[in-house]
Amino acid sequence: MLVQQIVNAISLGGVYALLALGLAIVFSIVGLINFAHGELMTIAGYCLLGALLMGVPLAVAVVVAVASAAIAAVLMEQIAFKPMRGASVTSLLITSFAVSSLLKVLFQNGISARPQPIAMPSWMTGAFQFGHVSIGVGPLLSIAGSALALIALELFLRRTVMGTAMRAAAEDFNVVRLMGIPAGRIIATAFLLSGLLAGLASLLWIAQRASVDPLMGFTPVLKAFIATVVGGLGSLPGAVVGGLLLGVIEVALQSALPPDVAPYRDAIVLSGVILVLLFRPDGVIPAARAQRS
Amino acid sequence: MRDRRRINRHLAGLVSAAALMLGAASPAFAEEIIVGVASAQTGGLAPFDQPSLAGLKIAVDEINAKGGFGGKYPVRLVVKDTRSDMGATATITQELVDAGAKILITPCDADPSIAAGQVTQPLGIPTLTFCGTAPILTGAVGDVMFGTYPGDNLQATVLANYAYDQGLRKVYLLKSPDSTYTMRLPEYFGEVFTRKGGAVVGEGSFSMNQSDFSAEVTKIKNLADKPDLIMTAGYEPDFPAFVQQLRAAGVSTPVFGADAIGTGTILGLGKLVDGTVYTAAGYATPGSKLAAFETKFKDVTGHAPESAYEANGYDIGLILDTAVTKADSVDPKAIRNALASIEKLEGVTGEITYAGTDRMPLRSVALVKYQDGARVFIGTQVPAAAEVPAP
Amino acid sequence: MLSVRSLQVRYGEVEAVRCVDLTVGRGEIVALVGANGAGKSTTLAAISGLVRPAGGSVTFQGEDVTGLAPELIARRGVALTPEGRRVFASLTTAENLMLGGAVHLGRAALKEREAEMLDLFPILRRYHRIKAGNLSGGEQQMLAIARSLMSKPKLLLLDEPSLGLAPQIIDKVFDLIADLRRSGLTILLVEQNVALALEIADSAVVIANGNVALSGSAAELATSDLVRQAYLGI
Amino acid sequence: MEAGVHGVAERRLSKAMGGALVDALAMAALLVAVGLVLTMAGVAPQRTGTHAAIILTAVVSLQIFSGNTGIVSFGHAGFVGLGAYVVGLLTMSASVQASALRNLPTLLAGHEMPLLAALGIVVVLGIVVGVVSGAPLFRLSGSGASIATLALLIIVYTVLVASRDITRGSQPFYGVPRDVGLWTAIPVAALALAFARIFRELPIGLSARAVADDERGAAAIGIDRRFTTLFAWAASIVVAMAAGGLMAQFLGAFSPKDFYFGLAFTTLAMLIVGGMTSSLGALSGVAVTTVVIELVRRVEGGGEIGGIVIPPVFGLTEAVLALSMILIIWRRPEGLCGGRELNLLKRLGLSGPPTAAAEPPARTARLTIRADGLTKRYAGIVAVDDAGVELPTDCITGIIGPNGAGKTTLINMIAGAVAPTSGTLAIAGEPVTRFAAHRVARAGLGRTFQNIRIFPRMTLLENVLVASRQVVPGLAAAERAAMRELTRVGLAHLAEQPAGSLPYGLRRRLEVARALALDPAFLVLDEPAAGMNPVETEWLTTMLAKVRAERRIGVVLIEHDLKLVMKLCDRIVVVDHGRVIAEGTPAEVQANPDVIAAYLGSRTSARVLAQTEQETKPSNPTGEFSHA
Repeated sequence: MLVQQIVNAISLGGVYALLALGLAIVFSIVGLINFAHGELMTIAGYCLLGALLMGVPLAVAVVVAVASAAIAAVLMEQIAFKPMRGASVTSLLITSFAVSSLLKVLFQNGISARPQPIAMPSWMTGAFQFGHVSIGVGPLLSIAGSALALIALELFLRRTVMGTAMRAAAEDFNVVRLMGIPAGRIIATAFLLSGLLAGLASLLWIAQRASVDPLMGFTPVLKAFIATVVGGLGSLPGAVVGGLLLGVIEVALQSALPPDVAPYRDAIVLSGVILVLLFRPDGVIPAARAQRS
Repeated sequence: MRDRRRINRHLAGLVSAAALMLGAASPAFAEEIIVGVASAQTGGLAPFDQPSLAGLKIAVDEINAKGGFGGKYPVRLVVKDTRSDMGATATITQELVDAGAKILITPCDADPSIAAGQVTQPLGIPTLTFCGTAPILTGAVGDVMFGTYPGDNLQATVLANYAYDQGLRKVYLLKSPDSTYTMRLPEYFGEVFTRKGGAVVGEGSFSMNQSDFSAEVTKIKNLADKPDLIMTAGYEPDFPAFVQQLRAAGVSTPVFGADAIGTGTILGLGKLVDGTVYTAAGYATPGSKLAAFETKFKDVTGHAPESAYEANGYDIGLILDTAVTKADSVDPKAIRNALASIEKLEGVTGEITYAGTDRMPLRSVALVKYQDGARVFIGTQVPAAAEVPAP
Repeated sequence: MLSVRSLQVRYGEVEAVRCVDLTVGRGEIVALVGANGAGKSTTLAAISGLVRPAGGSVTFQGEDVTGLAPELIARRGVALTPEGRRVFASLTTAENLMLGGAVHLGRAALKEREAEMLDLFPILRRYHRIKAGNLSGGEQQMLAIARSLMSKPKLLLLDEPSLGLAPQIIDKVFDLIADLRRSGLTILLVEQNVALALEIADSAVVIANGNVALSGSAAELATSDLVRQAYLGI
Repeated sequence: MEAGVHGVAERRLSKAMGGALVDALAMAALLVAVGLVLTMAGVAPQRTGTHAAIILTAVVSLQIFSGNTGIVSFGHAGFVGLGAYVVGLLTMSASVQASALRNLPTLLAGHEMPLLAALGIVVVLGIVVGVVSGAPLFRLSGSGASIATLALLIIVYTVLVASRDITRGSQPFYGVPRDVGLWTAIPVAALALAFARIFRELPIGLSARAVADDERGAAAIGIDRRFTTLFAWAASIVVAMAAGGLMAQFLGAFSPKDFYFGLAFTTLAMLIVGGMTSSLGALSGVAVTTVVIELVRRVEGGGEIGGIVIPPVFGLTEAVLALSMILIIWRRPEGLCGGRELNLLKRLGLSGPPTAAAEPPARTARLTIRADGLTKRYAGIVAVDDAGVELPTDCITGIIGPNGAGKTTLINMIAGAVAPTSGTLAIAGEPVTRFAAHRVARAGLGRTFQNIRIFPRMTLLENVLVASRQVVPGLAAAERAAMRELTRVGLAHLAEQPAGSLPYGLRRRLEVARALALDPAFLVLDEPAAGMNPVETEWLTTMLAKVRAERRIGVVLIEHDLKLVMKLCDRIVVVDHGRVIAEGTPAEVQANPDVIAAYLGSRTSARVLAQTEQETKPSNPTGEFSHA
């Protein structure tokens, strides 16, 4: 049972980590906590649905979905956030709330307020048996998916010029521009990456829930937000650690709390978050920021 | 523009007041009856209110084509969006009342319905919730408030009876504290089930919209006392997530649910939900009234109904038509009394009775089972009033 | 090569640079000196595009670059080594160097240039795979200069290279600047330590309160009482 | 009645408070007027008005906290909910309670209080809840605190949902008597609004705004950020819970989800639209949003207007709200009111700046700041290394050294802004090692900063007042003391201007005035002349010398302008590489070879030294710092 719960925790934490990473990448570059990140997930979901309805094979539909979230993220930046460059964190945050609520209205009235089913292939709901432990294809897929995405992202950040520039920009954006690297391209790449991560997380999320609805993005983005805060706002390793930590804590509490206390679970988790902040105001792994005199 | 609207409203008020006086003088005069609809067309309740309104509109159009309620009172629907906001619901209700509404329809949830009912109760205006199922609803407001959809306790009773009759004796209840429906329905089930001799062997909880059930599933899998069934009122996206993860973990215990899982999404789960039994307001067997409604709905709107709420919305039209016909008057109090006396009305979803209830309808509940990627109709039950647990 | 005319920069209400004129000829070192807060760094920031001038013009190689984005000015061959070094602390020395030339050079040329830089700054060779944050102040200053040079700039803007460094290290840095000049690089140097600056510069501009107080050849200024007054307050 | 209050304002109230009272009365009168119009318009408009007034109370509660402290709170909606449940429980009839809440603890059962009594209890409870829940907030600042409020929202919601025996969990909580109408909601809203208007002029409100504008600047004048934040939080929670109480009696039935993210976002949006930093902003935000919603929702249902059939577009309200919010943030980030208050008296020209108080008496006792072995290490770097200095009153001490030598770190350690790694510090014999900056300030140390830290969104007068009221009892007297310091630095004529509009040189003067308003024994200035022109520098020099002579305080300054240092200072301390390398009179220090080496680098220094020895000194009575 313990092994199984550990697998559960990693699988849930992996999805949170992807989401948190998406938020953190954008935050590290432009100082925006993008609450419309959840709507990117919803867009990916609707595009997946649309593609499947048009009879596109699953593999292609998945690519379409992830790509659409990435494009949507870049468009969102161009349309909504570009005029706000350099605004305060709070102004940006609240703009993203507004964008998020605008998109929700659009989905509700343009598509449908009702959840739309997305049929997942049956192999995804199978399970592997390892001795006493049976591990579902779903959790495995989500662990593998998150792990691959994290590795790919890490390779991108370490091995490519743009990736290196992005890590540098998170530290000191202006100096990166002094190296001749265009600001617009770095920001667009940050949003593109966050969109890709949102798309991927959306697939894993939808694989579990089998439907898309206009409001589906809210819970995951809230979790991601909590994870990034715990990990350290703007710190990429922090986001991953925060996501995994949140997954582990949620699963641990879910399995350990007696039924009478179980409804208080979220209150306990959030009190923990406040506690972490009290002792480490900048999160578990604070973001590296250039000290400017 | 606002001024003109206000003048219009005043004019409407004057006209209806004048009409009322005229109506009192000569009952044969055809007068319009305003049905105020305070519904959530946006926000969290929109998924329920939008389809309900679509169904109601079809019914009203049909009724108007025949001359209106009772064949002589043309119906005018005045629809306002509450944005799923409580304060707005109360205000909008007042506006609808001011605009001359004789009958009020409220959102698909107990909170705003109670808030609206508190405006209409002192005025004696009959108020019907679109599909609020919390049985406390009518008691909390008073004699003008009517439920239309099968109450949580009613659904739970039918399900528990069925489960017990199938020889199932041990149940695991999966609840979510996040809503009345997801919390209370399994509890009502447990109440009926234990009264009949069954046992609750465990309880679990989940947070809505949080698709990860792995910890809960692992707990269920490792229960010492294995349940014969799992009862939950979770719906989308929670129900599909739960069942997927439950089956993936190799637990084959049947899962029972309530009306909110009668959707395409759940059907789309295919073999995963084999054996899942759920309640419904009605079931469209070939040739049934409900099947006819669904065809009609598709003809009118161009798409099939997304849920049972469209049909329920349509039935509200029928209920109101029956009540006004019975009252033969547009006096709200008369309509209210007529509503309360309705007995065995044949709606498209089934039989509906208010007489002798606390205005949550005693009505037929269909039991449906998912089998091999299709719905199998089990039957329809109208439980005895005594069996239904108190709210 | 660089010509700045009537430059004016505001930070909101504050006028940091009121009116600055200066010219840098090819192959020259021009020192921009003045007290803290006089507007030296702001002038460099305006030339490099980091701040948008409120008035005046910046011309580089005959082309008006006033108010262009920093990345565009960088591509024209202007490199700024910012005050306080500002190396990317979480990146390795190699990565810092790579970014310096990434958009200017191809992959092969980048490798070649990196090798040249490591020859020029042998101390950096040891720290190739070490995070820049772990380097000492002097080493970071070397790295910052090397990073700027990676793009083979035509004009190097050096902002306070002696800041926070030990005297021996300062001497090393200034020896290096002199070497760079000998290799043909044009340099605009901002320095608080006027003696040091005048020692290696060809000409100098003294800024006080956002205005040019004095300008002339370094040799002249070094012996001028006016410099002492404007800068040292004697 | 207004005239009466105005009269009182002349005699005992501070000018600012008088203005605030008039504003408060004006806004309250406006609300009452709107109420009267609505009363005549019919029942539905009255409901809209009642709801708007309750929402206004909630938005005002948010304004009191977020507007003054600058910490955006997502948590207030949760406390509105808490207030609703408390009032609901206290006012509910016992019979409904018996059926709806069977397991209610007896302590809570059967009170059947009238609304007013229940609101009284809410106020008391609000203070308790505010203080308890504010604990994490006063330890965090900035976005960390903001995020903690978000966590609080979720916690309150979860607790309300989970406490089923008391709140009915997620089920509707019903049976609350509905006694709140327009004429209950409007007086409470007016009261809340008046409180918010007055709050910003109270010492605590001033402190909170100072903290929001510049945390370190605020600490330097003795403001305890933790206490201030906590106080503002508790006060705002009281108002939020009162709003909840009204909401409970307006709705009659509710559940926790009505006080969750939806309400949090709506109230925040309204406040931002109006402008977060003023009570007028809260009022105008609610007014504008309510009008927009009322207009748009009439259109969105569709229908026929003037013969044109408009199809229903549900969601228009939400969309318009979201769009207007984005537009406001783009175009007017400070909100519609631009963060300004009504300031009726000033607008009407009925109020001028207060008169200046008399000079404080000169200090007689000779005191010292004594630092021993102060050391500060940052990850691997030693910024200050075993520095020991003595700084007496009635003396101007200059601290000089090359850029990056550790001067500012040293000063920051003395002022409590940076905690030393080791070493001890005493002011006037009293040990203050590791005291927070605000406690050092209270011990008698006023300071300025290298990169000026004034409070840009406060007026000049408020900038100084917030400091003077730390030492002067009574706001009116403090105002006059502040005016005295403004006059001293020659800024009295700008007293009512926002400090953010000052040019650079004058900001420095303001900062000096603010430090002087603390009536400190020691005035510590970090590069006071940086960025000033010669005239301004000259003025500053004269002013400092005069203040030192008149008040006999100790002045300590870090300065790069050596001319100024040599001219002004009695003693000079030279710091290099974190160490004190020389100390003495200007002449002594200038002759010190170590100093010259530190300044000019080892190689040049040798040459300079050689020259220095050749030069004659008698021509420089103040001493000079020679140079090649």
